[in-house]
Amino acid sequence: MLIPIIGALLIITIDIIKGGLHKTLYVGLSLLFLLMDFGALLDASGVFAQNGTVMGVFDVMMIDGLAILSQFIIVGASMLFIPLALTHKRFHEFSYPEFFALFLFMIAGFQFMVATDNLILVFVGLETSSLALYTLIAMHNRDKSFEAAVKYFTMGALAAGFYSFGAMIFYALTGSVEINQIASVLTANKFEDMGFVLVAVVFMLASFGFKLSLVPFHTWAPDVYEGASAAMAGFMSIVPKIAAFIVVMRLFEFLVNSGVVWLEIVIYAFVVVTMTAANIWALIQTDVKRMLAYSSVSHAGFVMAAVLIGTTQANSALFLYWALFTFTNLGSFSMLWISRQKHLPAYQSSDHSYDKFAGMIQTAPMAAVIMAVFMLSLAGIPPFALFWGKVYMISSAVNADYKVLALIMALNSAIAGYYYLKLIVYMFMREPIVGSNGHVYVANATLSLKTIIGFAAIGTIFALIAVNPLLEFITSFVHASGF
Amino acid sequence: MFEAVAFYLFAFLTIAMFFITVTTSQALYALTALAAGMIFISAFFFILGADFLGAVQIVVYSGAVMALYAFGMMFFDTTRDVKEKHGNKLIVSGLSILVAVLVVVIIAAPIVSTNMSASYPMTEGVGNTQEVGMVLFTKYLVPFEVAAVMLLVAMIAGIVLAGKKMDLSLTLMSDDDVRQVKEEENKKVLS
Amino acid sequence: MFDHILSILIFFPALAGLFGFVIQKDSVRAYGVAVAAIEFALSLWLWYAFDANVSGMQFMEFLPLVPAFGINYILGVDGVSLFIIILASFFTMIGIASLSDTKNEKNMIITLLFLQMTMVGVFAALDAIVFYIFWELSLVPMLYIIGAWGGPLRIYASVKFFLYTFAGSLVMLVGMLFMAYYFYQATGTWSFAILDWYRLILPETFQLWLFVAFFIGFAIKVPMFPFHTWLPYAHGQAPTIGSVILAAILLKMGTYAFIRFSLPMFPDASVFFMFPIAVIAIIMIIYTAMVAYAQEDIKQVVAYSSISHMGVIILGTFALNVEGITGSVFLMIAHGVVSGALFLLVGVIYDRRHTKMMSEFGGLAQVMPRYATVFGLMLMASVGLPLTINFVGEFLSLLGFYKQSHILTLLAGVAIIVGAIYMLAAYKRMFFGNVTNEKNKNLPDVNTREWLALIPLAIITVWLGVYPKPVLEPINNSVESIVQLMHEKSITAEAKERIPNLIKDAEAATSAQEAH
Amino acid sequence: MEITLNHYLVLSTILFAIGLVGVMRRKNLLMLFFATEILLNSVNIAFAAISHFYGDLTGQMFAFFVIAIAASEVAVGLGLLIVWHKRHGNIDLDTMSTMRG
Amino acid sequence: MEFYLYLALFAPLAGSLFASLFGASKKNLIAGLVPSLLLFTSFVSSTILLVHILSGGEAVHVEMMTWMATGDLYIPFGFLVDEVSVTMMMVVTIVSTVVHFYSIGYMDHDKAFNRFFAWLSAFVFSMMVLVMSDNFAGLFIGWEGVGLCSWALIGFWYHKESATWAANEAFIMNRIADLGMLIGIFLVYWNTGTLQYNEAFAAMPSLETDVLVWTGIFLFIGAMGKSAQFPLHTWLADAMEGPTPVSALIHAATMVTAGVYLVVRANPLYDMIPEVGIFIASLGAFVALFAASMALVNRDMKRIIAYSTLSQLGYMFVAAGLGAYWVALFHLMAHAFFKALLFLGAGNVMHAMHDELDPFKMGGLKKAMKWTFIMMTLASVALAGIFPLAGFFSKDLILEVAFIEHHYVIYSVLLFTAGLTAFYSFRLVALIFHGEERYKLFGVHPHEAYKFMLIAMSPLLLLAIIAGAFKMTYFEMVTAVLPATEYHVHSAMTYWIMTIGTQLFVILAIAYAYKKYANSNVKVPDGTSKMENRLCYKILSNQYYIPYFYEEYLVKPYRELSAVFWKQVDLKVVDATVDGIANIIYTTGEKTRGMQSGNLSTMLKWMVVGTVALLTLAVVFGLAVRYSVEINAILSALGVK
Repeated sequence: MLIPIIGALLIITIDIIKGGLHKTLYVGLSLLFLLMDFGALLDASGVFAQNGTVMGVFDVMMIDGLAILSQFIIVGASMLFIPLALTHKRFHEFSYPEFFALFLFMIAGFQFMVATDNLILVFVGLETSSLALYTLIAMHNRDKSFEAAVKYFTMGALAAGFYSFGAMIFYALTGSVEINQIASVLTANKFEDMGFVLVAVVFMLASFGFKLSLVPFHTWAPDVYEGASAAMAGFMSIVPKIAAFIVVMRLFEFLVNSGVVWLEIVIYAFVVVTMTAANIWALIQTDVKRMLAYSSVSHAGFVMAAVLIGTTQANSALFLYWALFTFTNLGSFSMLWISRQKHLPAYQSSDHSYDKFAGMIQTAPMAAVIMAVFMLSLAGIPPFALFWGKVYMISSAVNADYKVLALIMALNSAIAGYYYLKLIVYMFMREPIVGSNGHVYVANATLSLKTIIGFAAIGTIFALIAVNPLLEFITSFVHASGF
Repeated sequence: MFEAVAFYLFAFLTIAMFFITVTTSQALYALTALAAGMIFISAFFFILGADFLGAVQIVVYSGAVMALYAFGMMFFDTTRDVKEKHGNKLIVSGLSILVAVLVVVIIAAPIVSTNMSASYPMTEGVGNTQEVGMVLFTKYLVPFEVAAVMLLVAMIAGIVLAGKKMDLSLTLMSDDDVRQVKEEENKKVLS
Repeated sequence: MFDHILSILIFFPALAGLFGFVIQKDSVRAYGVAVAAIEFALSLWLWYAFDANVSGMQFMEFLPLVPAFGINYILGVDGVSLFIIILASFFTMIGIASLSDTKNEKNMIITLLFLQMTMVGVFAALDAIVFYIFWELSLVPMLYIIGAWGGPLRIYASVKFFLYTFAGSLVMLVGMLFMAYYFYQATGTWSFAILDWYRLILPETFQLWLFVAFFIGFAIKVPMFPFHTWLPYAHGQAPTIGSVILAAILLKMGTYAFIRFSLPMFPDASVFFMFPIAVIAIIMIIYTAMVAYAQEDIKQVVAYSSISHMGVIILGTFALNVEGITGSVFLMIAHGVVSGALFLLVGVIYDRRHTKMMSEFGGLAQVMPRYATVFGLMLMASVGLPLTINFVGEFLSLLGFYKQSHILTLLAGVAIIVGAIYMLAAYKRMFFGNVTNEKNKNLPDVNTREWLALIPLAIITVWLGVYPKPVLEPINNSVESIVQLMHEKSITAEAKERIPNLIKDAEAATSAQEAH
Repeated sequence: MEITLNHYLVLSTILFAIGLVGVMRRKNLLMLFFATEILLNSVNIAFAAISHFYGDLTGQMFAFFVIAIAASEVAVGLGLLIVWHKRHGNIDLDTMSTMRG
Repeated sequence: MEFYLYLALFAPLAGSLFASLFGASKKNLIAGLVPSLLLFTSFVSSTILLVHILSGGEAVHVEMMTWMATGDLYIPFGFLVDEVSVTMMMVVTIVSTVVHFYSIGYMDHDKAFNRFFAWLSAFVFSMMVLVMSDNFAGLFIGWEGVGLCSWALIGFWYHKESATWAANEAFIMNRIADLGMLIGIFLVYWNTGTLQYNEAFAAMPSLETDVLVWTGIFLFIGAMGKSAQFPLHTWLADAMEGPTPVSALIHAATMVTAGVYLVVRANPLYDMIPEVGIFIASLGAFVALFAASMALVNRDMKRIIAYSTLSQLGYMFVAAGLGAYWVALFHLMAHAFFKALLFLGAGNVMHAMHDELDPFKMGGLKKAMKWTFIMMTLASVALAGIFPLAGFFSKDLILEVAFIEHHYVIYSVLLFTAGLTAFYSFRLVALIFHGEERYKLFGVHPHEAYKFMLIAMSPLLLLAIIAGAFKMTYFEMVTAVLPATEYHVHSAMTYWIMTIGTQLFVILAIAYAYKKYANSNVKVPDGTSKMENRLCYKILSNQYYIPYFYEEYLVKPYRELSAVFWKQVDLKVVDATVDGIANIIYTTGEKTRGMQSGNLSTMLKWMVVGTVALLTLAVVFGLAVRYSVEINAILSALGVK
């Protein structure tokens, strides 16, 4: 995990020594370091495969299956997202070397966050990455992005408050800030201070509900997604959430499993409400990016179910789902990213309003087809990537006897179908609006962006093949780390 | 006895200060009240024998943070009071009261924490600061480092955001303007 | 090569479709016809190589997909699915061949080829998840066809079609997962293989719930009353080819799935729900027939009529005896042919007049006698006249269900009356009387391209009506095995009593013969 | 009268509540940040108290890191604040609602 | 023999297909001739078969191929030529051959000449299938086939609204009956396990009675439809919209008698259930009278004959119902001949009068068309049952049967009807051929039909006269398969009284008819005459208001109900529900999107609200847990659980 930090420092120093270098250099460097990081992870996973969970550095660091898997997703996703900086058009943020430095810092932060069960380190890592993230959003340098950053930041500060308060109560209850100790102490005294446990849980829920954008803590999500650049939005829809999920899993699952009925009910409510409400709001959006924002909120709710169910299958389902979700969302957001114009045409209400894509099949058939594939995958149409995640998740719900939940999940995907379909309808069945020519949709495209999209597309379409090895790998890791 | 007196005194003061902070309509008052409140809090730390923490509190908050805020406030016209239109006072006040009551109710009940095992016991005699140092650089080394990184991030962020380049948008500028900007930078670096 | 005939049948059109992208616009039609023809030839080969005496699955293929979760790529056909597959390839062929000039034809043909992949896949799949994949995937091309080439309401219609079916099939998916879970509990291994599920005997309560879950998915697809309202829109808005494929093949997925899933897996539930479903079927038959009678748009008439016929198919399916099920399977094919032909015929007149309102026509018999003749033939087939393909199916279905309930069959039999009413009324309005509308004065009669599509259909209609044996025999064998399986699996006494035990009967018959 | 842990906890909760109230009713960004500071500080008191009464240093550690975090938040927050002010000349929350729905 | 069987069966089909080759092209004599000749060959081969049967050869039974086979069901295309079917074959082939040749002349000027012959031969084919099949399914094929052809031929002039309407009415009414038939077939199958006549009837005695009763009833419902028995009779009169040869062939000689044939064919069944037989007989008697009464006042030549057909069918059913199957069959045959003759004669008259149908507008035609006059008079005499023409033998026999079976009510009804029959048929003759030439007012110049048409009709004439002579031979032949009950009145005395009495009664009726209508002061009724305003006249001329009733209380409601189902139920209820659900979801979104006001402090408030809500929950729950003991105590004190 130190690797990205080193990388970031290197980038800064390079900038100090000789400024004004082209962004490609920094992208290259970041990629390089992320690659090394990835290699290190592979090594670590090998170690884990041999001798289980490792506690390191005075038992603050913890390398278990969850940590490794989540880091795979984090680093992998980052590697896929960083090349999106190599746009055809010039964007403000990429002219800063600091951008890439912050990016790497952020990733490091997330890695620390997931690789520990010490609430302090979690907090610090969380804040590190968050602060970096706020800045990255703001650096897009448009009114909307500032607004987004401010909103995100302020609510983040509040969430931080909640987090610390929650941690405080846990500490007060158990005299420890390490999750496994908290767990052991609480189970030892049979949750006699249930009231306090619950209070602590409430505050934790609030803060992570914010990170995971669970209704009603989701309000930042749509605005921030809209304000941030499409690439950043896509990144946000994946990496911070998986990190948060890991902590939530560590923190809540022992509670759910040790029969804290209240928590079970509350999370159940969270799952259902988040899925449904987000879907309903996504229906009425007029901007694709905003719609995707709501949709990823709803997906988060969907995955939250895994925490509720808490069986090994469910947890593996979480990782499977998220891995596949990464590809799909990467694809869809990069599609928006390459179609990004600098100035809004008259007939367009917002950056990525639906009518921008009207009749795309006639002006840019290939792009339209790819976009459609991503949409279908998000809707959970087989055999595209997300279908397998959905199936496995619902199945885990079924197997844990959450029949109604399973049904709700299924029907929600039906509702979700509508707004994904809406885009397809626009692309394939509407007549193109006057003046829009095919170039609009690839205005921002470069080879690297196209490569990324192709990568995502392949990952989405041929997920079928990848599912089995992925599943086995994940399940073994999750099982080995006792979740 | 002394402890009690001190506690109540400072408790009252802190509450008052913070109350002012959140209610006053004068930015300046708010700032000063906040600063005062922070100092009073550090007092608690000293009472609780967390000298190091108290010191840090004073230094960081009343020093750095307040300085930052003050610096920030130079940008704005601090004399005129900030007019904030509150949509529906009802909700706000209602909620606030509810919150306060709830939280108090919850905590009012005594916390009986049995089988509490202090993982890092304080040994009497040894100064608090040393102990803190010990723990900080052994157990909490990693968080410490990360915190360092975090501060670095914050610094960079601050610089970037407050920096000059942020008020012109390279995104929307034409190419030659951009070139011009770049040349200026390079000059800066060389000189 | 022919070990993998089914995979070839499934994926050949899709690959061809991919290649289609590079074909030049004007010649893509010929390409499409060629591909479809090859596909059809392959499917015919399948029929030729199919051993009618084997009642089980044939041409089985196995390929592990997600062994960790028991999902495998299993294919196979029996008498039930064989002919629907052939029908699918056949209709795709004539559909493309008779395609009247549409805007960006290329997309249309490529879409059709993909659609064909999904259709064949659904009927060849023997693994629930694979089945589900094709089942869902089939929505997408149809969505595009309706939405892109349809009438004024096309987007509403297509989205409605998609979401309605999608919602239903998601419930079905949950059902499948339950089924797999029960299987896992029973055997300790994950499996979605239908043939494995056949071996699983479920307690009745489970059966009931699962039956309902599956039922929702299938019923919407069929579509059964009251889930049918997407169909008129879909048909009314879809282009001719769309309606043809939809009516001929896609609707059959639902009824096919009943026979493939619901009956063998939940025999007791099937018996339990037999009468409710029969009542629904009767409502479908009579109610939709009356609605069809009230229509002003000839295409809507045909659309509602196909709902009505679906009712008969369902009834036959839930007769739960060999006669009924065989009849319903045959009626699937029959209805596929006839309604497909009818939609083609509607398309013919639509191409000429760009309206489907019956009030616009009248006296067409004078202007287009050949057209009138073919239409009449298909109409009589749809009315269920003996020696046409439909009669065999309807007769057997009703005959089969008569075993279960006299009075309900009497009600269902009203089908042959009400069917005659709306069909004859429509025919009268369109073809009889004098030519009142100037625009109809000199319409060209059926042209060669349309003959190309219509003649084969007419031939099949009569041929299979007179000599259904070659089709009936394989169906019969497979159905017998299914019924026997149901009888053996059934738990409740009523089910045992309702579902005939063929072996016992056979013994009884032989002993009776010995007695003579 | 003995000052117990509870006194401190109650105090910190009261302060926390005050902070929340501030967060809710403040429409001025700067003031809002003040409120968030209050939140964190209130928690700090509790941590210190707990660690005192348990004779355990972890609490102080936590408080320490909280302070650090608060500080860095201030830095970033101010950065954003300044940029916003540069652009719009005000720091009123009600102005920043261009994105809705 | 099989060869002849197939020849007899498929020659008409060949003819039909041949004619249909010319379907859409313009008139072509070949298209008319070839089918007629093929039909003639069919006739010849039927005759050969008849000879074979007469010469004591056993029944020809072939099984061509399997039709349907699934489960235990096995239905072949099997054909059986026994005494009964050969009789029918003879009737069908003779009449149809005649009609074909006749039509060559009759349809001379029709531009759809070819189509006519295609359909006509198709009809003959289906009729042959109907009578020759050896199982119920095959019977049903023919049953539906003739229905189809009659639909096509009634609506032959499809530009006429009335024609197409009548066609559809006929088809649908037959369908209603066919449903009954189908159910009957199902009953047969599920109870006997087969549809073959011989096996099924062999199995029947072992079944309990009520099953048999139901089977009998349902099969008879089928028969009622085809033979236009009350209440399914209205279509027959309307069917007269078709070309006259069609009426002659289908709606007089062959198709309408299919019902009788069915009952005769199923005699083993009906023998076992006499109560149903009685019902059939009484219904037949009723229809005989009912139809005759309507014929009294009708002013449409063809309809009058149609009603007489109806009433004669009633006679046949009486015979069949009383178990005198051979008598029924005999009357069927005789009736076929003279009724077809009557119709063809009417066809000539129509030709002469330019499709004028109202006999009141004719009169005195006997000068203009002598031959037609003779033929129609003789046919009417036969119909009236005057010795020694065919009608006498067959019809009086039925009367005797009724008498001997001690059904005196039926007997008297039939006797009375016989009088009526005589009256209306001679009323017709008188109006057309006697009296003064009213047609002059309408300026038409009648002319005799083509020679060869008359020649074509002559065989029928011959048979109408001499058919009675074959009674005994026929009896010996048929009774090989049908119950051979000789009907002899016990005392010769009563026999002679009966016969003579009947004859006198009939002759009186004829005389009255002549007196009333043959004189010169018959005017074209203009609705003013006293008689026309009588209630009974109105009732009769409106066919007892039955068609009106059907239109008002069945057809209209059905149409309106359909409209309601579509407009109200389907669109406004079923579909609206679906869309409603979607709308609810959508509008919820629209309503709640206010939550996302985009205002930061609102967002913060939401966060706090969420937290507080959770806290409240937590507190409640926490307290509940903490004080669970006390709570339970209180609850139990309160008596809860």
